[in-house]
Amino acid sequence: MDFDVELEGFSGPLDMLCHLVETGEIRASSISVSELIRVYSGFLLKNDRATINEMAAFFSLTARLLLGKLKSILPSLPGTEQDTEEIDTESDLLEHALNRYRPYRWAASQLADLMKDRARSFTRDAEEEGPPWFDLGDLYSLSVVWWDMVRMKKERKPASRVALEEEWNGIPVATPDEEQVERRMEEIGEMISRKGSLELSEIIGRRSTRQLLVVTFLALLEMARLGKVRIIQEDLFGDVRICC
Amino acid sequence: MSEYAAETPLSAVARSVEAVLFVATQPVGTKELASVTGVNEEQVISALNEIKERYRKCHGLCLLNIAGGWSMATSPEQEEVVALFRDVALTQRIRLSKAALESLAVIAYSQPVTRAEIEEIRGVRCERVLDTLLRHGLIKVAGRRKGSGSPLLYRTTDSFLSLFGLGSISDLPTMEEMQDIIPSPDEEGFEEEGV
Amino acid sequence: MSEYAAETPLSAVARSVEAVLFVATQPVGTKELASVTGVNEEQVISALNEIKERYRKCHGLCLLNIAGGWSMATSPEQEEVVALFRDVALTQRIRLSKAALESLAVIAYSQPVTRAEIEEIRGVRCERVLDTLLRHGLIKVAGRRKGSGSPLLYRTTDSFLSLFGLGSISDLPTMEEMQDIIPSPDEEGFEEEGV
Repeated sequence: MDFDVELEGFSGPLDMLCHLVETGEIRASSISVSELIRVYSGFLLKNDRATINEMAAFFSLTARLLLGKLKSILPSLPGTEQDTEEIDTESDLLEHALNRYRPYRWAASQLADLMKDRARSFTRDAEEEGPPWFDLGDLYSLSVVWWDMVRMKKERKPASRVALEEEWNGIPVATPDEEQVERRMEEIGEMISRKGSLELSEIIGRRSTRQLLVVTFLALLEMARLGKVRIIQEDLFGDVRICC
Repeated sequence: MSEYAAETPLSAVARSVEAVLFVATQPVGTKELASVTGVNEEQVISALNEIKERYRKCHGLCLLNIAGGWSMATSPEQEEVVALFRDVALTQRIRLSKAALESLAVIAYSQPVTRAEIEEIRGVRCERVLDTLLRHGLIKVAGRRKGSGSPLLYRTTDSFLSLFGLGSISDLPTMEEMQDIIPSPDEEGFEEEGV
Repeated sequence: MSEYAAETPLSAVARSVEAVLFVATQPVGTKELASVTGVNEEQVISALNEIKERYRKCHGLCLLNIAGGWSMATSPEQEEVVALFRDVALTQRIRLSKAALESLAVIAYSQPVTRAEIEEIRGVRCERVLDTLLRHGLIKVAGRRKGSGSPLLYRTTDSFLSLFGLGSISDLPTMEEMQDIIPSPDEEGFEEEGV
């Protein structure tokens, strides 16, 4: 069971707000929604890992907060009677959200520590299949597993391997050999178009793995077959030259 | 220490418990240990303490109390050498993002809980995170909430406990403890809305 | 023996060797042990003797020299208790691995089904998993498919139904019912929220 914790970046606008409050950059009681939008969208724009999804999530949060504010300003809107008496300004709204969120944020960091500690001890591998283990009788797990396989099947991926490799971004996804050959063909094509011709030893390099060698040869043969390159060896045992 | 600084043998029960835990591939509960070794649960517990103490003092192993049972494992001090032997590079370790840990925290403390409730607390959507947690058996669906839309309810699993080295959910710090620990930036406002 | 009949800790090398042998699934040679623990082979051999002696005197474990390497095992005196535990664990194991759950799901939803068909869907072989499921009485052989090779057909059993709380196979959750937690394929490109 090899897990690791990733704690870079923020998990959302509330996380960032907590950080800003804790570092004293913002006072919890005086944040406005507009300020939150300004600061967090600034963070998202600067951070190239931000996705459309994160943006959407953020705007949905701010929309909800603004709706709450609108309700408090316009008592004629439906659903105002019950919950707007104490929460009547936007900073109250934010502070409320923040206070509800903070204990969990702290708990998450505790979990991260627990996981790190636990990862230091190793147990023996089960002889059959590794973890995780599912409770027998857990109907939903069974069902999720099935419908998931159906979905994978439709996408023509073998179920369990793909699920594991794509989900855990710690493990690289295996690339099928054909794809590697195609990619290698592109790379060689580029090298040749830059230099005109190449020695085989230049393409292979000194520290090639066996797999890279095989892929390179297949790529060269295919390129020769397609008439994209010519392969010339002038002397017996001499270097092989590849040119357009 | 003299040449005769004799090592005290573990008690007979402790030796049996040790052998059982060695072959077990999952945590074993005290009840099961008792039934297999033919003694009562108190004797098992004292044997477990005996082994635990001995391991702590003398060995490269340790006992873990996980998911309601006991497991034998390598001691944390041996982390490096075992990682080297197993060839576990840090890059091979699976990552749980901050978002995943937060969602797990919400589920662990408020279970059973719906997705909407988790999102409400975290302020972000979390379909994707829940999907991954489900797929890896860290959480499970535990029925539906009655009422409008009857949304699915989530709970943590035993795999969750073993990943975090917890004997049970009650081993987590309580919400009260958490609120005491978290510094409140402004002294006034800390109304907690029954989570 | 005096109150202070102190337990001498194993040497640092012995503790590391112990941890490595504990997690090893096959016998480990002294050369490999030396390289992993960063000492020379003589030191490893003396550490092995130290562990062996300690186990013999005090523990429910032992070291075996097998096929040119070293293995940790339960001591011969614990044979009975270990055998008993193994029997109990085999029949009472109440949790399934991911592979077992997948195979069980295929059988539940597509029964009657042949092994080849299960393997086709899962993309991996599953003889052992089927054995496990059969042994636990979750599935049964229900005749043979007519045609070439007439392979065995598998079905779930009544004890499967009662374990999963189902009245009948038609009560299995449909795709629509599970929709909220199964991401649809076309969403995938966008969803990148952590984990």
